[in-house]
Formats: sequence, C-alpha cells, structure tokens
Amino acid sequence: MSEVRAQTAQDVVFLRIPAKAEWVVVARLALATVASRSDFPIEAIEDIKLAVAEACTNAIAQGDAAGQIEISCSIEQAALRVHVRAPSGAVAGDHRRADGASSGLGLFLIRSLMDTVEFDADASHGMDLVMVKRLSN
Amino acid sequence: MSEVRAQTAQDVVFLRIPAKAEWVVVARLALATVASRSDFPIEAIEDIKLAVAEACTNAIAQGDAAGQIEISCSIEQAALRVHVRAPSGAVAGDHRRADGASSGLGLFLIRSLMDTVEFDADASHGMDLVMVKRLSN
Amino acid sequence: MSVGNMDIKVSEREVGKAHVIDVGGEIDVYTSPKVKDVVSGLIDRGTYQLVINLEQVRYIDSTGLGVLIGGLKRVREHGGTVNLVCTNPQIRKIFDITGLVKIFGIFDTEAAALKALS
Amino acid sequence: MSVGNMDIKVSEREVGKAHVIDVGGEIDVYTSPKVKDVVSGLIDRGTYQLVINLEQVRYIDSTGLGVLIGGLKRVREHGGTVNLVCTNPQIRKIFDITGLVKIFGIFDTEAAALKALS
Ligand SMILES: Nc1ncnc2c1ncn2[C@@H]1O[C@H](COP(=O)(O)OP(=O)(O)O)[C@@H](O)[C@H]1O
Ligand SMILES: Nc1ncnc2c1ncn2[C@@H]1O[C@H](COP(=O)(O)OP(=O)(O)O)[C@@H](O)[C@H]1O
Repeated sequence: MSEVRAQTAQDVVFLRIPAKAEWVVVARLALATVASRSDFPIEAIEDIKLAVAEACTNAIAQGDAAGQIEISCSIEQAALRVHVRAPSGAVAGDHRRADGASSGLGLFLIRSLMDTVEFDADASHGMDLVMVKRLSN
Repeated sequence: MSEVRAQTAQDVVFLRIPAKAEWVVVARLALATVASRSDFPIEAIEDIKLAVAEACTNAIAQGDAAGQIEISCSIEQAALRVHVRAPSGAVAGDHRRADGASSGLGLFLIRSLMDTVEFDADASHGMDLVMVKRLSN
Repeated sequence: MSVGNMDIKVSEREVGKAHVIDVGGEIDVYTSPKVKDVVSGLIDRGTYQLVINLEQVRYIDSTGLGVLIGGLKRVREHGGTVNLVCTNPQIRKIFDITGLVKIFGIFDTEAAALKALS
Repeated sequence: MSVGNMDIKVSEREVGKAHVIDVGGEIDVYTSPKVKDVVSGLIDRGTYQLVINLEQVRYIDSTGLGVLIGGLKRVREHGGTVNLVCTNPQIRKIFDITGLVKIFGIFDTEAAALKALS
C-alpha cells in the first residue's frame, strides 16, 4: 500500500494567499524556492517567479479583495506545473471590478516565459491558469 | 455584507508541503517572507524561520514519508500565529518511526524563540503545534 | 536562503535640467505605486526630462513596466523623454521580450542616459 | 527579495596537526547530512583535532547542532576537541539559547580556534 503510494504520489506544494498585492511576494518567493530545489537554473527560476507573480496580479485585478489565490505546484520529472486559481465564489460576476478586465502585458509575459500556458477566466468561475516550465530549454 | 467580511476576515497564508526534508526550506522562507511583510524586525524573522523549520523537522521525524505538513499563518494585529499540522492519517500509530519520538532540541528551540507554544503529538492524530510570535518584544 | 529588504527605495535628484529617479529593490504590484508617486509628482511639477535609474532594481513586473510606460506617455505629451539605466540581464530581458527596448532609451550608465536626453 | 544558493558547501583542509572544516550556506534537515559526512569521514580516518568554521553559515537548525554535538562526542572519546568559528550573531544566539556555548569552544577567528586546540 505505501509502496503503491510512493510510486504514484508526486510532490505537490500548495499555497493559498489572500488576493492582495502585499502577499504576492510570498507566492513569488515560495515558487522560486521550489524551482531552486528542483534544480532549475537561475534564469528559469526568475522566469517562474515573474510568471507566478503575474498570475497573482491578474487574479487580484480581476477579483474580489476578500478572495483567495490558490497556487498548486507539482514537481514533475523535469518540469514544474503551476496551477493558479482564484475562485470568485463570494462575489457575483457583475460586481467584479471592471477596470481589471485583463492585463495584456502580464499575460503576454506569462506566455513568453513559460513553456505551456492554459488560461481560463470567466465571471462565474474566476481565474484558472495552468502553466508548465520544463527543465531543459 | 462585504463590510462585515472585511471586518471579521483575517489575512491567512496557508502552505502545504510534502513531509520531506528537501521542502522544509520552502516553509521556512515563505514564513520569513510573511513575517517580513508584517514588519517584524530581522531578529524576530530569524526566530520565526527557525521555529517553523523545527516544527516541520519534528513532523518529518515522527511522520510518514508520504505525508504532508500543513502550515497556516494568521496575520493578527501585532502578532503572527502559526499552526503546523502533520496529520498521520494514512499510517497507523504503531507503524511510525520509533527513533523520532520527539526532538528535544527542536522543541526546546521553538519554546525559546516563540512567545507562546501549544504542542500536541499523539500517534492517532499526528502532530499539532500552534505558536505565536508577538511584534513587540 | 536569504530574505532581502522587501521595501522599495525611491528617491529623486536634479542633475542639470533633468531629474534622476533612483529606484532600488523589487518593483511589483505592491511596491510599484510608490514608484508611480515619485514619477507622477515630478511630472505634475513640470519636469519632463527624466532618467530612471534601475541599476539597484532586482525585479520588475508588468505593473512596474506599466508605471514606466505611463510616465513616458505623459512626458511625451510635453515633448519630454524618459531614459532608463539598466544593467541587470534579467530585467533587460523583460524589456526585450515586451518590445519596450524600442520605446525607451535604455543605457548602461547614468551618464549615457543623461547625455542622450538633450 | 532574493533566493540565495541553497546548496551547502562543505570542504576540509589540513592545518598543522588539526583539520579545518569550512561550511557555507544553510545547515538544515536537508543539508546537515552533507556536513555530517565530512565530519564523520575525518573522525573515521583518525582526526580528532577539529575546527569547524561556520563564518559563511547563515542558518543552522537542531539537526545541524546535532551533527556538531555528535562530532564532539566522538572526538572526545579519543581525547580530541571540536572548536567552532562563528561570528554571525543569530547563530551565536542559538548556541547561547541551547547552552552549547558551554560545551564548544566558540571563537571569532580561525586563528584563535586553532590556537586553542593545543
Ligand atoms: N509593448 C508595449 N509597448 C508599448 N506600450 C505597451 C506595451 N505593452 C503594454 N503597453 C501599454 O501599457 C499600458 C498597460 O498595459 P497592460 O498591462 O497590457 O494593460 P492593463 O493596464 O489593462 O493591464 C497600456 O496603456 C498599454 O497600451
Ligand atoms: N544543550 C545540550 N548540551 C549537550 N548535549 C545536548 C544538548 N541538547 C541536546 N544534546 C544532545 O544532542 C543530541 C541530539 O539531541 P535532540 O535533538 O534533543 O535529540 P533527538 O536526536 O532525539 O531529536 C542528544 O544526544 C542530546 O543528548
């Protein structure tokens, strides 16, 4: 039983921060530490840092100030998969801040810095972003 | 409604890491960042870093390698309250490593560095540690 | 593993007809309003020849770039310029990726950035 | 906010009849086995006069202290000594709190730590 678990289990680091500008640094640095422990070179660590921060910034711009941002980082064979979610459960779609429709520059940076990016944002479900950085490139 | 929430809501940063030595650095650094953003002086930040690391090390020594460590950090008026849990759900009490009964030195350091500490460890529930560091001392 | 000083440092000084804004630390969604305050303050007081010295900046995100872009747009309305001093390769890379290298004058030294203003 | 090099550095060198172990970085539950390997290796080869230079160590936890204590216990069985070089106030505080200042010779300079061996 424990052997089966050891084979299938993947290391996952999960972080939840309040959707406020002051806590983005915690996500940025935690992910940088995970990447550093996963043997990513310094340039890739910087890329991951910025991509995670941009995802959080995007969630903050779109979201509800009482909300939370959930970041799940799976450590795979030679890649980090980072899932950033900002559920907009507590606030109805039409109450969201109109000025934060989407940060073109932030998303552009994420797409430039990471190897694959899937982005989904809609008023009823909040933001959902999955991005992968591979070790070899 | 949202005003009531703003009054009662407290900022909480939550982190879950695999109960493995290599990820303790993530907890240590994440908590140091939270403390730094909460205006703790550098010496208190170092104290919090070490106390959180000792709590994780204790959980790893006692626990199940496939387990997780959950760290919840509440940012209060002039204090950080850190709750470290390592549920031992998957492993029966008598399967736990006997050599990790309790790290005297680690717990001693936690008690020395933090202002209040409540520690609870038993075979059926795993480890549960709540510690508070106040801003003014 | 060390936690650096997370507070940003922003200050300004007059150099001839120009103003230099020195920024140090990390420009992110939390700290970029502090940079914006200084940039906007200078422009509000009629200063349109600016050098922003980013040599001590270790990190910049899209909100920080937004502050720089916003400053540039405002000074250009008055025939002014914003030149940047930036040597950090990671930050230069961000200016490259976003194409902002084509919009800002980016220099290795403050002297070169000042000289290019006039 | 910067992420330093998380890999620990441990090396050793002979100085007269003693050996100096240089440690740099952070000694925690993940890295302390690397320190233990070097300390144990020396003791296994019959070296009982040790100076462990912690000047470049920014952080130490109870597992790191355990490695030092374990080394001291082993060399003492052979009439040996472990002296430490430590200037970092945060780390000296940990030695104070735990009472380990009374068990180890702790010195500000390597020269003093070496001199106190004989
Ligand atoms: N590469 C670029 N070159 C010039 N201007 C840009 C560039 N990228 C973004 N901008 C401008 O910077 C400002 C902020 O951009 P962006 O972050 O995409 O929008 P938002 O503020 O809606 O998130 C906008 O005025 C935009 O036109
Ligand atoms: N202040 C101290 N002075 C001397 N020896 C100590 C001190 N604290 C702990 N030790 C010794 O260091 C070793 C490790 O201590 P500790 O971490 O408490 O135990 P454990 O390895 O069970 O977690 C033990 O041999 C203990 O006797």
